[in-house]
Amino acid sequence: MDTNIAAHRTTAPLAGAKRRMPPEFNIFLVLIGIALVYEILGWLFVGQSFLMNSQRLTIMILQVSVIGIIAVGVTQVIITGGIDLSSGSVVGMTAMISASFAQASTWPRALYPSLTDLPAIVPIGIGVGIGFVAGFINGQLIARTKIPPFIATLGMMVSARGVSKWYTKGQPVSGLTEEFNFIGTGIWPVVVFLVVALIFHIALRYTRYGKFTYAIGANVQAARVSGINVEAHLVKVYAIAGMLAGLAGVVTAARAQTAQAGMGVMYELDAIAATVIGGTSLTGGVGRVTGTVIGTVILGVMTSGFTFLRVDAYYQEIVKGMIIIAAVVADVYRQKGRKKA
Amino acid sequence: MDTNIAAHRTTAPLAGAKRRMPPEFNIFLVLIGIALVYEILGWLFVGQSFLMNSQRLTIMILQVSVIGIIAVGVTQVIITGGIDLSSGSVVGMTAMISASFAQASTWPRALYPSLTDLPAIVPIGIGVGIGFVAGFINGQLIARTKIPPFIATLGMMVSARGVSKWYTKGQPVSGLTEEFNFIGTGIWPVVVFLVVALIFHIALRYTRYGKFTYAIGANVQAARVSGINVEAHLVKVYAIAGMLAGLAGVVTAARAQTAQAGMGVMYELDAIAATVIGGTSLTGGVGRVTGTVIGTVILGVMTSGFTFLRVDAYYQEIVKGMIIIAAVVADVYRQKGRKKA
Amino acid sequence: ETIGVSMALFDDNFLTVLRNGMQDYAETIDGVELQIEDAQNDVAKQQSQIQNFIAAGVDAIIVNPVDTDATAALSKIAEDAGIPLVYVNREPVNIDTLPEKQAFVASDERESGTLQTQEVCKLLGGKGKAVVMMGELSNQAARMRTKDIHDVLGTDACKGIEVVEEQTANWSRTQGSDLMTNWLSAGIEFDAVIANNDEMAIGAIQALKAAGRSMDSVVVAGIDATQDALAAMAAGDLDVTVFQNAAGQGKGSVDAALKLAKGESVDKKVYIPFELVTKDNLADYQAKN
Amino acid sequence: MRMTLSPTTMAAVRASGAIPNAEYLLTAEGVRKEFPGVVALDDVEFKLKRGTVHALMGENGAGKSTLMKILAGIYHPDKGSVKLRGVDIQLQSPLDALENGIAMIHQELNLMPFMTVAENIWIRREPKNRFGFVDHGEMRRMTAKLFERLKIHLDPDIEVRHLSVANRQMVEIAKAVSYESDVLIMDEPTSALTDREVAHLFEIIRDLRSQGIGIVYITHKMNELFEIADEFSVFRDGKYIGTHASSEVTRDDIIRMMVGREITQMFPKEEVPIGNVVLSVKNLTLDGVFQDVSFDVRAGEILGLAGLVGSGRSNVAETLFGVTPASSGTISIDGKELVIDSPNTAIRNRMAFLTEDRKDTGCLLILDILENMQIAVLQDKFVKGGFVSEKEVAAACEEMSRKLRVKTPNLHERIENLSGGNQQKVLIGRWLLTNPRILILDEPTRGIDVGAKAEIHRLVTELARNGVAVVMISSEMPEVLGMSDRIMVMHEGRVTGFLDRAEATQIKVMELAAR
Ligand SMILES: Nc1ncnc2c1ncn2[C@@H]1O[C@H](COP(=O)(O)OP(=O)(O)OP(=O)(O)O)[C@@H](O)[C@H]1O
Ligand SMILES: Nc1ncnc2c1ncn2[C@@H]1O[C@H](COP(=O)(O)OP(=O)(O)OP(=O)(O)O)[C@@H](O)[C@H]1O
Ligand SMILES: [Mg+2]
Ligand SMILES: [Mg+2]
Repeated sequence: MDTNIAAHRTTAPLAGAKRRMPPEFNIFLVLIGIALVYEILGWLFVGQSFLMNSQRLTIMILQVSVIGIIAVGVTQVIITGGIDLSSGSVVGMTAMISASFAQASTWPRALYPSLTDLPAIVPIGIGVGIGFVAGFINGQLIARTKIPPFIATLGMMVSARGVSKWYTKGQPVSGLTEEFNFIGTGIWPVVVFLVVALIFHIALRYTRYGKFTYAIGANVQAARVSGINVEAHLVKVYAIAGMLAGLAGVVTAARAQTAQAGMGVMYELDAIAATVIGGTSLTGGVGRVTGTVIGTVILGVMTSGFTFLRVDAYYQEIVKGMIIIAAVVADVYRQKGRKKA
Repeated sequence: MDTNIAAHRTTAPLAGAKRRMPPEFNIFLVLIGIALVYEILGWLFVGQSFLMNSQRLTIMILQVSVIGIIAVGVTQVIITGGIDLSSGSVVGMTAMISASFAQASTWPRALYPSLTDLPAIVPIGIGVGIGFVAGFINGQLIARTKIPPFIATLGMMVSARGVSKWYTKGQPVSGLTEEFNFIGTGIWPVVVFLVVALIFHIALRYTRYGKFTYAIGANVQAARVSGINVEAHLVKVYAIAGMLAGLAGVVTAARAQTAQAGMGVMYELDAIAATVIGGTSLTGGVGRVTGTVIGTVILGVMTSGFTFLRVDAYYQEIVKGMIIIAAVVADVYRQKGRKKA
Repeated sequence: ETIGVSMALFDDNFLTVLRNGMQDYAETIDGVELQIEDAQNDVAKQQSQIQNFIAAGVDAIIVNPVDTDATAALSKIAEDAGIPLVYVNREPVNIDTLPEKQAFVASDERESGTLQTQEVCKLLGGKGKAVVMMGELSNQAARMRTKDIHDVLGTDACKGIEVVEEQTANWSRTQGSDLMTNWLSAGIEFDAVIANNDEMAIGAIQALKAAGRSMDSVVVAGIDATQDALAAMAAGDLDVTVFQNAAGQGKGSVDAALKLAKGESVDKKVYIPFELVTKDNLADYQAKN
Repeated sequence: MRMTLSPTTMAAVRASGAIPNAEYLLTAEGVRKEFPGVVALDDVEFKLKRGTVHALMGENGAGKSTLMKILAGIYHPDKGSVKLRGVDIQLQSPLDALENGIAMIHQELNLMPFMTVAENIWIRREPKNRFGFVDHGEMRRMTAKLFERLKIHLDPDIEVRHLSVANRQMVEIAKAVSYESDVLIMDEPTSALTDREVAHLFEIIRDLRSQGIGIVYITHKMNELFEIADEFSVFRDGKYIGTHASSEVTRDDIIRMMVGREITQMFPKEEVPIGNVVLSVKNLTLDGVFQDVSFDVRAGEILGLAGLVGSGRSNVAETLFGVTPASSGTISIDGKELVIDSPNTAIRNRMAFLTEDRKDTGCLLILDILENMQIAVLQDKFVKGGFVSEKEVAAACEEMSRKLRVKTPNLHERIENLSGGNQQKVLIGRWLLTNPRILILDEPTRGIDVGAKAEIHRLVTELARNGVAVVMISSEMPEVLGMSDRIMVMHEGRVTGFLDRAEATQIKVMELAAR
C-alpha cells in the first residue's frame, strides 16, 4: 500500500538513469546481517562458529527447500497481483497421492495392491500432475468467475486438505521405494529447489511468459488492451504454482519416506513470507525469483540459528514473527533511502 | 445564462432516488438457498426438518459466534484495503492471559496464586485490552513503516501464538470463576456477537469513523488529500479489530471454561471467509457488517448441516471448500446480473 | 551433556505434561541440558530439527514422532551421524529394526482405547448406543484409539453396543461441545460418549448439561486423565478416563538418552503402562498429573 | 490478414461499385450501448475515411470514449454494426481489434509502471532470439528506431514510473504507432501535453495521415480541431448530431452543435476588489524538487501558475497543502506563520486543493457521488458526536451538484461511472463545500468540455468575488491568460518571474517558462 503521493515520483535525471543495484541486493544485506549476528552471538555464547560448519550450512537450506520450491510458484502468482493460499494443502494432497503410487511391494498396507514397485517417475509424475490440476482449477476459478484469488485458493486450501485426509482415511502411506525416496535424500531437495528457481528466474526475465506475468500485475487493464489474454495467462500462472506445490509434495514425501495427511500445514504462509521478504510486492508487478531464494534462505538461517543459540522454543515463535517484520521493514527503509539518493 | 445543458437528461430527481436493493440481499439469498437445500435433503434422507428445530437454530449461530465477533473487526480492516491474519492467534493469546486472571481460588494451578477470584470484569478487561494492544501494534507497524498489512499481521500471528505458548509453557489454564464463564454459557456468545455487529454496523454507516474507513479503502491518496489522517485512522481500525479478537478470546475461554495455547488456530481464515462471503471486497472500499453476519451464519449452517446429514467426516472439508467458493461465485454472478438488469 | 528434544507438538495437554516431566527430571541432574523444539505436527520440520541438533553437536536426541511412519528416515539420519536417539510416547514403525544406540520409551498405545472402551462396555452392561468423538483425523493416536473402540465393541461381550455416530472434533473442547449440540439437535439418541481425549469429552459434558440432560443417564469417557478431567470426574460428570504416565515417560526417555550417550546399553523397548481411572481410584491420581 | 490496397486500386474498386461504402475504412452504424442506468450511445453512426484525421467532438459524457472502446474491442455494442473496409466485423477482444489493424490510445493512461519503456511498447510482440528468449538488445534497437522516427527523446530502459505524465503520454503514442495499424484512435492524447509536445504530436499525425492511415482524434480543445482535423463528427448525449468538414464551419457552429446553445464568454473574468494578503509564501523549498519559491496571494485575487510540464508547479501546490511538507521556507496565512505538515492541517486552515490527477489522488472511484463530495467537509462540519447528519450532508451535496450541473441520474451513482468532466465537477464540489478561503486548483479543466469549462471559470470568478484567494495551475495558455490577475511563471523548480494581467501575453509567458 503506497500511501505517499510523492512516492511514485523520482526527480532523478531521467535520461541517463541506468538500472542500478538490483533490488534484491538490499535483502541480501539483511541476510548477511542476520547471519553475522548469529556468528557473533555464537562466539560469545556457544563458543563455536555459526557459519563454518558445512553440516549446518546444508541443513539451513535443506530444511527450507520445500518451502522454496513452493515460493517460486507463489512468487509468480504474487507478481500477477494474486495470492495462493492453497499451496500447503496441495503439498499434503500430492504427498499422499504420489506416495500411494510409490509403495514398495514389501510393504503390507499398500493402497493399490497391484501397483507396487512402479518406477519412480510414475508417482513423481502423478504428484506433479495433481498439483498442476489443483492449480489449474484455481486459475480457472479466478479467471472465469472473477472471484478474488484469496477466496478461490482458500477454498482449494480447505478442499485439498480434505482430500488428503479422505484419501486413505487418515492413514499414513509408507514403505516407499528406494528409487522414489532418492529425490528426498541428501542434498537432492536443495538441488531440485535451485534448479526450479533457476528455470523460473529465466522464464520470468527472458520470456514472454514472464513479461505477461509482470504486465498483468502492474496494470491488468493495460495488459488487456495490449492484447494479452489475461484469463488464459492467469490459468497458466496458477497451474504452474500448483505444479510446483505438487513437486514440493513429492519431495516432502520422499524426504520423510512416508506421507501423511497433515503434511504442509501452513507452508503457504512461510512461502508467502519468503516471497515478500524477498522483495516481491503483494500489490503485484514487482518481484524476482532471486529475491525469493534469499527470502527462503533467511527463514532457514533463522531456524538453524535458533537451535544453534539454544533459544528456548517458547521464544522462537515470538522472535520469528519479529524477524519477519523486521526484514520487511529493513527492506522498505532501504528502498526509500535509495529512492531519495 | 439558461440551463439548456441539462435539458436532454434528467439531472433533477437527486433527492428522491432511493438506494436499490442492498447488496447483501444476494448473499442472503445464498444463505436461504443453502438452508433450503439442507431442508430438502433432510426430508429426503434423514426424515426430519433441518430448520424447524430451535436447538439447531441456536447452535448454528452459537458455534460461529466467536468467528463472527472476529469477522466484524476483520470487515473493517478489509474495507480499508488491508488484511488481518493475526486474529486467530490473538484469540489464543487473550484467552490464555484473561483466563489466568479468572481462576477460582479452589483451583490448584493458578498462575497468579494471589490473584484468584477476581471479579469477572478484570479478566475480561485484560483480555480485551491485550487484544487492543496487539491490534494497536499491527496498526502502528502498518501506518508507520508502510509494510504490507499481510506481513505485519503475519508477524503478529506468529508472535502472538508464541506468546500464548510461552505464557504458561503450554499448560492449560482451568478452574475459572463461574462469573467469568457466564459470558460463554447459553446463548450469551450469540448476544455478544450480535451486539458487536450492531454497534459496528452503525459505526460504519452513520459515523465519520465509518466514512473515513471506506474512503481509505477506496483511494488512500485521495483520502489523505481530503484531510483524513490516514495513519491515525488505520491505527484505530486495526486496534479495534484486535480488541474484538481479544473479546473473542475471552468468549472462547469462557465457553470452554479453560484456555489452551492452541485456541483460535485458523480462525482468521474463517473470519476472512465469512467477511468475503458477505460481500466485502478484498480490494477495499466495499463491504458491510450485515453481509459479514450473513457470511458467518452461512459457515455455521454449513457445519450443522454436515452433522445433520451425517456427511462423512472425511468429505466435510472437501465440501466446505467448495461451498465457500460457490457462495462467492453465486454472489459475483448475481451482482453481474443485477448490473445488466 | 546436551540432549536435543523434538516434540511433535507443544499445544497438547498430554505432551506438555510429558515435556515438563523431562524438563523437571533433567534439572535434577547436574550438567544435563535439554534443548526442546516444537515440530508443530510437521514431519519435515521434525526431520530438520534433528539435522539442526546434529549440526549443533548434541550428545543425544529424544524424538516424540509426529508421524510414526516417518521414523525410518529419522533413525537413518541419527545413525549416520553416530548420535543416540530415543523415541518417546509414540511407537516408531521400525521398532523391530532399530539401529544400535536407539530405543523407545512409551506406554503401549493399544491399551488406552481398549481400557477406556472396556470400562464403558462394563458400565453399559454390554448393550446400548454410543457416539464416538475422534481427534484430528490425520493423527496417529486418533486413528489408533478409534480402532481400539471398534475392536472392543467387536468382542462378544460388547457386541450389543452400537456406534450410532462417529465424527471428528479435532481434539478440541469447543468443537466437542458444538458437535454434541449438533447431535442433540439432530435427535441422535445414545447412552455413551466415547471420546479420543478428555478435552472433547469435557466439551461433550458441557453441551449435554446445557441441553439439560442428566449426567447420570449417560456414560462419558475420555483419555489422558488431565486435571480438568479429574475435576469433572469428581463432579460426577465424567465416568471414565485413562491415565498415561506422561511424566514417567519423560523421565524414562531422558534416562535412556543419557545412558546411550555414555555408551551404556538399554532395552530397545521400555513400556510404562496405562492405568484406568474411574471414580473408585480417582483420589490416587488427583495428586499425580 | 490485413488487406492493403493502393489508392489507385481503391479508386477503381470504388468506381466499380463492387464494395458499397468502400471509400470508408471503418464505419459504425446504428450502434447502441447501455450501461446500468445510462444509455451511453443511441443509434449513432461514424464513418472514417482512409488518410484523414477525423475529430470526434462532444461534451463530457457524450459517448465518445464509449464508441471508441467498442471499435477497439473493449466493449461489445448492444446493437448495430461495425464494418472494416466494407466487411462486417465483430470484435471479441482488444487483441482482435489489434489484429484487425485498429489501435487505440486511451483517455486514461494504460502503462505498466514497473516495466521499462521498451517493455511497455513491445509487450506481446517482444522480439525473440533463436532460443525463443526475449531479445532485449533487439527490443532496445527497435525502440530507438521508433523514437528516432517519432523524434521522442527517452531512454528505452527507464521504468515508466519514473516518467512525467507528458512523457508517459508520448510512450503511449509511440506504442500505438508501433502497431502500424490502419486505424489509429486517439482519445484526448493532448490533455496532459503542453504546446511544444502538441506541435510535435501533430507532426507525427500528419506523417501518418500521408501514409493513408485513418485517425480518429478526440479532443476538447477547439483550436486543435482546426489545426489538425479534416472532418469532424459531433455527439450529444449519446446521439449522433452530424459530420462536417472542418473547413466549412466556425468555432461557434461546433459549440452550438455540441451543447445545443451559445456560449458567449469563455473566460468570464470580472474585476473584483482585491483585499489583503491571505497567503504568503517565502523561500519555500523542497530539496531536489523546487527552490526559493516566494509569492503572495490576496483575497479576491487569482494567481495563475504557468510553466512547462515538469516545471514543479504541482509540487509547489502539494507542498502548500502539506502533502509533501517543505524542507525549508515559510507559509503564512493572514500574516500568521504556520507549519502545514499534512492536508489535515491545511484544511483546518481553510485551504482547499483540487489535484491534477483525478484518478490517483481525487476520486474515491468505487464510492458514490455523495460520499465523494462530503469526505473533506466532514473534517469539521455535519458531524455531531461522531455521527454524520446524513440529511443535512445530502442536502448540501445536492445543492452543490445542482449548482455545478453534475450530469447523473442520482447522487448514489458511483463516481467511476461518470464521464471525466462530471467527475471533475464532483471534486470541485467537494472543495467548495468546505467553504475555503484559499483555493488551489491544479489543472482544473483538464479533459473538460467547453460548456463545463465555462461553468468552472464562472465559478472560480464567483469565488474570487466572494473574497477567496485562488492559486490556479494551468498548462492551457488561454486559460491562464484569461483568468489570472497575476501570473507566476516557473522553470525547473524556480520562479522565473511575475506578470500582471495587463502586461501578460503568450509570448512573455513562454519566454519566462523556457528560460
Ligand atoms: N463502465 C461504465 N459504466 C456505467 N456507465 C458508463 C461506463 N462508461 C461510461 N459510462 C457512461 O456513459 C456515458 C458516456 O461516457 P463516455 O466515457 O463515452 O463519455 P465521453 O464522451 O468520452 O466523455 P469525456 O469527454 O468526459 O471523456 C457517460 O454518461 C458515462 O457516465
Ligand atoms: N506523475 C509523475 N510521475 C513522475 N514524475 C513526475 C510526475 N509528475 C511530475 N513529475 C516530475 O516532477 C517534477 C515536477 O513536476 P510537477 O508535476 O510539479 O510539474 P508541473 O509543472 O506541474 O508539470 P505538469 O504540468 O506535468 O503537472 C518534474 O521533474 C516531473 O518530471
Ligand atoms: Mg472520454
Ligand atoms: Mg502539474
